[in-house]
Amino acid sequence: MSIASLYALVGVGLFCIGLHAVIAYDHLLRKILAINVMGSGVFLILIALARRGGIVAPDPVPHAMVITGIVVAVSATALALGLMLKVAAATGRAELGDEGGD
Amino acid sequence: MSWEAWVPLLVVASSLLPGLIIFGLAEERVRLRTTFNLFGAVVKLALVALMLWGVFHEHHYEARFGLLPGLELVLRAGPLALLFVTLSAVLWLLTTVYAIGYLEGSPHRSRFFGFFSLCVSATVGVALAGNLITFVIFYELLTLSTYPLVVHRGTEAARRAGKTYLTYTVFGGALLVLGTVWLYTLTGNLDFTPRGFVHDLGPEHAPALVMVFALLIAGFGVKAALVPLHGWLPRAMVAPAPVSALLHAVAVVKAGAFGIIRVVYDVFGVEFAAGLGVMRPLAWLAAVTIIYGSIRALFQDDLKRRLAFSTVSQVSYIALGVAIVGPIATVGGVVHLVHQGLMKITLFFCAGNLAETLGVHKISEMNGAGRRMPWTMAAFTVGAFGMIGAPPIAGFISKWYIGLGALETGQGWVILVLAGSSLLNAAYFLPILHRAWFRPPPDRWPVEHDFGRKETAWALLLPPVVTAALALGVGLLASVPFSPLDWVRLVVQREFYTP
Amino acid sequence: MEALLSAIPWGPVLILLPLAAGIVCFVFPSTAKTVGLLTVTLVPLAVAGLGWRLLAHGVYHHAIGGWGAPLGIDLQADGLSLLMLAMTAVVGFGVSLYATGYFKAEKSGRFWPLWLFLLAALNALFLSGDLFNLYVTLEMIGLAAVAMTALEGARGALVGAMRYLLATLVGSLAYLLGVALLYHGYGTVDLGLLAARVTPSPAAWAALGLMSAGLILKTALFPLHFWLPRAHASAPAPVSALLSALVVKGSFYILLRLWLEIFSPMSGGVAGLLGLLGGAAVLWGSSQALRQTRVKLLVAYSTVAQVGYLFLAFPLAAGMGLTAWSAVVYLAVSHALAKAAMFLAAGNLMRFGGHDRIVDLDRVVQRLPLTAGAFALAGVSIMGLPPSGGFNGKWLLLQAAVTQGRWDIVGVVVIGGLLAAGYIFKVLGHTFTQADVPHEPIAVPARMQWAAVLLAGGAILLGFLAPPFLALLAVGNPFAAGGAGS
Amino acid sequence: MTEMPFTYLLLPVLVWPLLLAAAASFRATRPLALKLTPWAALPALAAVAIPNGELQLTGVMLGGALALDAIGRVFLLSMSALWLATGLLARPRLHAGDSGPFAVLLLLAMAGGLGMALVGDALWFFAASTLAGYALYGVLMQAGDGTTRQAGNLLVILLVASDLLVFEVLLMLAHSAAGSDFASFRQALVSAESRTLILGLLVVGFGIKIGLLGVHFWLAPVFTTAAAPLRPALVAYMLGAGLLGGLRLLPIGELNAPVAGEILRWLAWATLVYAWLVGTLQLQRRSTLAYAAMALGGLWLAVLSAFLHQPGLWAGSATSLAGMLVQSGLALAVLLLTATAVEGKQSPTTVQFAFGLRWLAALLLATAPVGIAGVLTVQADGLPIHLATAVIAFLAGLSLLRREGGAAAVPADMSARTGTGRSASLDMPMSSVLVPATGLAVAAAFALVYQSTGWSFYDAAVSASIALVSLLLGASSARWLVPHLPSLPPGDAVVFIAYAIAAARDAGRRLSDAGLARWPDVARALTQRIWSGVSRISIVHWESALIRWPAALLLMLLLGLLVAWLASS
Repeated sequence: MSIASLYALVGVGLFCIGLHAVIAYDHLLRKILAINVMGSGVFLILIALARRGGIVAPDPVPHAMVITGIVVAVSATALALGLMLKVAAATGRAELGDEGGD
Repeated sequence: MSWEAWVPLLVVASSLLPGLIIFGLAEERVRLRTTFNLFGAVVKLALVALMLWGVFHEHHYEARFGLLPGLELVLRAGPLALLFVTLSAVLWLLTTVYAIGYLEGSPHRSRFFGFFSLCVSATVGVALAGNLITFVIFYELLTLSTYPLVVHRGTEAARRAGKTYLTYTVFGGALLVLGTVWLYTLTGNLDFTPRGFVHDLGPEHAPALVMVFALLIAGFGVKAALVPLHGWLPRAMVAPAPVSALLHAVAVVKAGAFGIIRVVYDVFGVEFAAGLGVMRPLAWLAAVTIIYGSIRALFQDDLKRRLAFSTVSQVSYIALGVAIVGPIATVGGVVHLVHQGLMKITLFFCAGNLAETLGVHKISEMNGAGRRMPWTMAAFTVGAFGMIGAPPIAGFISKWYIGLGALETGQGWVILVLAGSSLLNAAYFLPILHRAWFRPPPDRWPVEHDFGRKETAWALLLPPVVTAALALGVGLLASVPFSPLDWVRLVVQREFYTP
Repeated sequence: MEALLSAIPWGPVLILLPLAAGIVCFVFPSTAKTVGLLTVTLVPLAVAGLGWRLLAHGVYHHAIGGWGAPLGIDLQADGLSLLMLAMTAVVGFGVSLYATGYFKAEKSGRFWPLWLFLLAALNALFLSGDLFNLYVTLEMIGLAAVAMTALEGARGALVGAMRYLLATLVGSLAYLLGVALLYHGYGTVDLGLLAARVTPSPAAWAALGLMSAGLILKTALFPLHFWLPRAHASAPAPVSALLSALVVKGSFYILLRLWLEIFSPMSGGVAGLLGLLGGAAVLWGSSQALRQTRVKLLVAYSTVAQVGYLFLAFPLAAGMGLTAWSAVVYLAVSHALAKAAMFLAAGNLMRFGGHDRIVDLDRVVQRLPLTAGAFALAGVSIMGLPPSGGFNGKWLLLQAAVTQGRWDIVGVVVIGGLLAAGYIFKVLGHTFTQADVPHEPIAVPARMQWAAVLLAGGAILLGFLAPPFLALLAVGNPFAAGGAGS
Repeated sequence: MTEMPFTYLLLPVLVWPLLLAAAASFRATRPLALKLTPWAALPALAAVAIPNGELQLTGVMLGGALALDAIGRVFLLSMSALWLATGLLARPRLHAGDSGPFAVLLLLAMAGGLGMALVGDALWFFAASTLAGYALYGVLMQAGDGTTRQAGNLLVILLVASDLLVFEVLLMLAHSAAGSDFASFRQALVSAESRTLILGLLVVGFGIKIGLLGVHFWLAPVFTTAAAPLRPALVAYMLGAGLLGGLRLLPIGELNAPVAGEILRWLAWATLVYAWLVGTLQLQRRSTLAYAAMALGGLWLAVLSAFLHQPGLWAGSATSLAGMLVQSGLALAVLLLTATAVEGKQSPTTVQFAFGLRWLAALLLATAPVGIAGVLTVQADGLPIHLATAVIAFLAGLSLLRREGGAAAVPADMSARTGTGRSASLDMPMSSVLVPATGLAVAAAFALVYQSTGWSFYDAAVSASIALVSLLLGASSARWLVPHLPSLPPGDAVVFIAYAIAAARDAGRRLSDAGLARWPDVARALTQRIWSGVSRISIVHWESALIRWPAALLLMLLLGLLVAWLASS
């Protein structure tokens, strides 16, 4: 199998690991990290699949996408962290109780 | 749009606009509010008179707007429509006068009269609806605009009553909409047409049509209080007397009955419906309702509840007259729309007067009421005898025609139903009269208001006396031109049966 | 004049105007209220302009910077997008009007920029024609929405927001993965081109799965509605209004587009599945709403139910697409108006009584007639009683269902309507009652009441506007693909 | 009959009492109306002089006509006389306190009663008799007390039943009748296929009002409790609503129905025997007279059966039949009026005069059947007619001399109700009764002359002698036999009827409460229980499970896979 599809598979793997972590762990920080892992997985796939094989220069569009995606991911993470701190401050623990606390 | 297209709109607007304005009025602007109310009512009457003249001379008043692909909002003034419009216009005026007197000094009157006017607009819309979808729209509007009136008092009992009322009516409305959609998918047309528009459908559609008929009748049956869909009616009695009067005599119950008439004659066409074999069950249902309602009424001590069950029974005369399938019976059924309205509204006005003036709500408290309030009880007596079917009061005319029609179509059992119902009516009305007139009055009434030499306020006394006189008059002068009976004859030979 | 109208690039205006205004508000919080109001008044005009252009010249295309697909960013609008934009503009205007009364100074300084970003993102979403831009707008919407949810800073609001954020991130990542697969498979993210190229293949199937899962999560279709009720119920009233009315519609819009343009040919059993979930959502959401004791939670669950209606159309589309899809759009728009009005009314109730316990809603009709009226009118549309947009939508839906003999769907629609009547009047009934112990109410500004009335009135008015509405919807014939019998 | 200007003179007969009624119901005009009420029947009396004619009432109700013909004239004469007497006697009651309702009801009853003699078509007859019946009931109650109330209830129940039967009959006839006038109704009856049924309903319907056996219970109680002024009115009502109704609607002389005739004959027999037995065992004069009236009904049936057997007889005997009805009616009224003389308080001359008048009236009542007997017994089976003569005469005689043993039976609680100004009207000084009573007696005497036309002298003589003998028998047995017999309450079997009604009512209530009222509640309760169960168990539980974070995301994963799989398959 080609390097590219190996990368792609790794990406998928990362995505699944991340998803599992999001589901499995309670602590918000872990969840946020997990989501970032998922994101990296997706980006990896994009980049890997941009390869056109041989000597041809890889397709630029996915790279553009990934860059945009990273920007989005960064801002999202920032928001998430901020929110997490607020939650921790308000509830005393950085988790979402499933009763949501109302 | 020619001026004749505007008339139906104006008729609806003549109560809609005052209603909307009244919502905005402050509570204490009594005179202004009264002016708006009465002005609207009078204008409506004038317009109705105009349309009566016009329709008699075969003018066409019709307004159309696009509503949905292939569907239009149609307001059309035909003879049948006018019958109902006239009834509601006249009774609206009287009920408004009555309500003004009845609610004097009680809170939230702006709200009350606002919804009151909306309710009448919806009723007029129902009457003028030129196709089923328009009918459905105004029918639902009626449900919505009467709900606030039912819960007007704001007590817990009122809230429960309103809940029951909605449970029934919304359910009925859902069935109605479903039936309408189904019909539309079958025919692609919903316009009320004399002698129906479904008969050119192939026989393979017969089962579907039967289902549609059942759905529509069930939908209307809720408001028409056909057993077993009648449960809301007695419970809605917590509402103020004018509301009960309007609910029972004009608006809600009659809208249901009117719907049944429309479905049978202008959607299916009575001959076709009879061919489907759906009329006989309807007749049976109506008969059961008539007897059941009367029996239940027999054992109510609360005056308004007894009247309510009597309504359950009386309104089904309309369905019965329709379901017998025959011009004569139809005349009886359709004219009962008006006759029952006049008689029943009289009875409710009187019940309201007793409650307002003497604080009497129970029949067992009515001893000697006739001595204290002779005019009120006289009106009540006329209404009661009309219900029993004593000539020459209006009720007799309806029963006479229904009976004749039944014999004409060889359904003798209907006669027995009529007799049984008359017997029961007598059994639950005469004791009331006996108490009121011939028993000695109590030393003091529950809650008595003093009106000086008058037995009660004019605004409360006038409407029942007028309606009683009308109930007597339309019976006594049944055969003069433009009497309800005469008009219904016109309707039947113009719209219902192939000449 | 005409030249001018056709010269103005309405698409970019619709996106850039709120974006710029948002930035201004962010930089000068003191001016937030004025700038905001100005923007939300201009946006409807821009939408009107775009509408004029559509009617005049048909479907709208705009290649930003003159690049064009696949490299550049294309804006395009047909009847569907236009109606969505109009919906956004109207609801946005109403809510903004309300917000001016609702938020105190420092809160409003935070609200306006977020809201204007959200507006820009929504407009962008409805205008953009390629999957990746859709992803970006989706994320923008999500982030703005989450931030707005957290505005109150109360415990419940924060947790709700957090839960919402995680959900929406997961959702959009799933979507993005799908986009990646599609791009790999067919070398483009432009909807138009994809429509031409996509063929049934494992990549497409996987993409469909991922994307729908992600979007369903964001649309809060049963059983993935777990994040919605709390987020919507704990957010400030105007925010809840925006979330329920617009944000949810955004992701649904994408799903609809994907379906119409790309996936409908290879739908197979998916349509049935979506329909099934929709039906379940209607029943589930309604019965949940019925047992709520607080107004805002009740309204939030009613959103869960109403979203379900939108999905009922998918199994019907195969037979008579146009009717079914028109029903969906009708339902979507009228729900947006009605639900916004409801949340605003609920906000008034909270402001008035300091709580939203249904059983204690006494004398509201006397004290807040307009609010009660708004709630009632909105309720009419939600219940699908005539005359209202909701009724028209349900009528079309029923028509499609009955014609195809789908009595299960008919049953769901009817029962859903009855349950809706149940929970709406559960609230209204109590607003008429008199309390034994009258509590001390707080005055509610008139414009907050009128805003609710305005939106609810819109939902009712929609019941009379079917002919122009459907005419607009037909521009560019958006349902040709998923439509009639294909 | 053609319409002529003078037929408009028929209108005042009805319009005048109604006008007075209207006037009496307004406070302003009441005094004047009360003054005029006693004479309200005068236009009717005058109208007797109008020649035969018909006045079409187009447009009123379902059309109809006022008409005056031979039979109508006879009845109009007698009824107006009776109503005049009523009006004159009612004067003290009219001048007592709060007499407004009393006057209104009296005038309504009068309008209805006189109307029955004037109307030319079946529906209007029905309307008039209904009005008369219920209004009369009202008057009775107005002028009455506790016992009157029970009697009145009995009357009104039977009234409702009777009106229902008549209504049914009219419906069935109108269904096949050409027009709504009496002639075409009779024709319809002749040609109706369910003739026997209709005939039966008709006889029972009108029989109720003349005390046919089995539906006669109201007679005695009402006769014994009715206030003096109303007794003539009562008789007038029986004449109009019962006998005239029968005459108008039964196709006498056109219909040959031996079977029906036979049935009626046996019914007549039974009625007569019953009336004789029970009437003898009554305690009071007036209740005895009630059974005399019942016997008159029996006579009427006998005559009817004769006509059904041989329609041909009708032509010759119409006048004497009418005369018989008038005479017996008037005489009965006189006897009723003079039955309760408060002896002792009166001057001896008054008492003697009253005594003589009563003998005269009894004689007239006893000999009332003579004329018709003289016509019929020749050809027809005379036995029932002779029996009727005997019974009537016997009871008349009985009522003459028997002591008013009913002093106790005169309601005890009457004194309790003094002060309402009612008891003033109950027992009146004989002197004030004598004048109208004499008038009626004279009229009855004239009727005797009137009916003695075309009889066979021999049979008339036989009948007359039977009458006289049984009259004396009755009178003497009043002194010697009756006091040793047990006595029955007025209105014999009514006790059981009342019991039956109560039982039925009770059963009905139980049914209504238990069965009819409950089932909707039961259904509602059931649905509510189910609903609450469902919501508690599944909805709450599952919702809390669904919104748990891991569950939600797993579901999402599952959903994605499902969609992909469905798309691929």
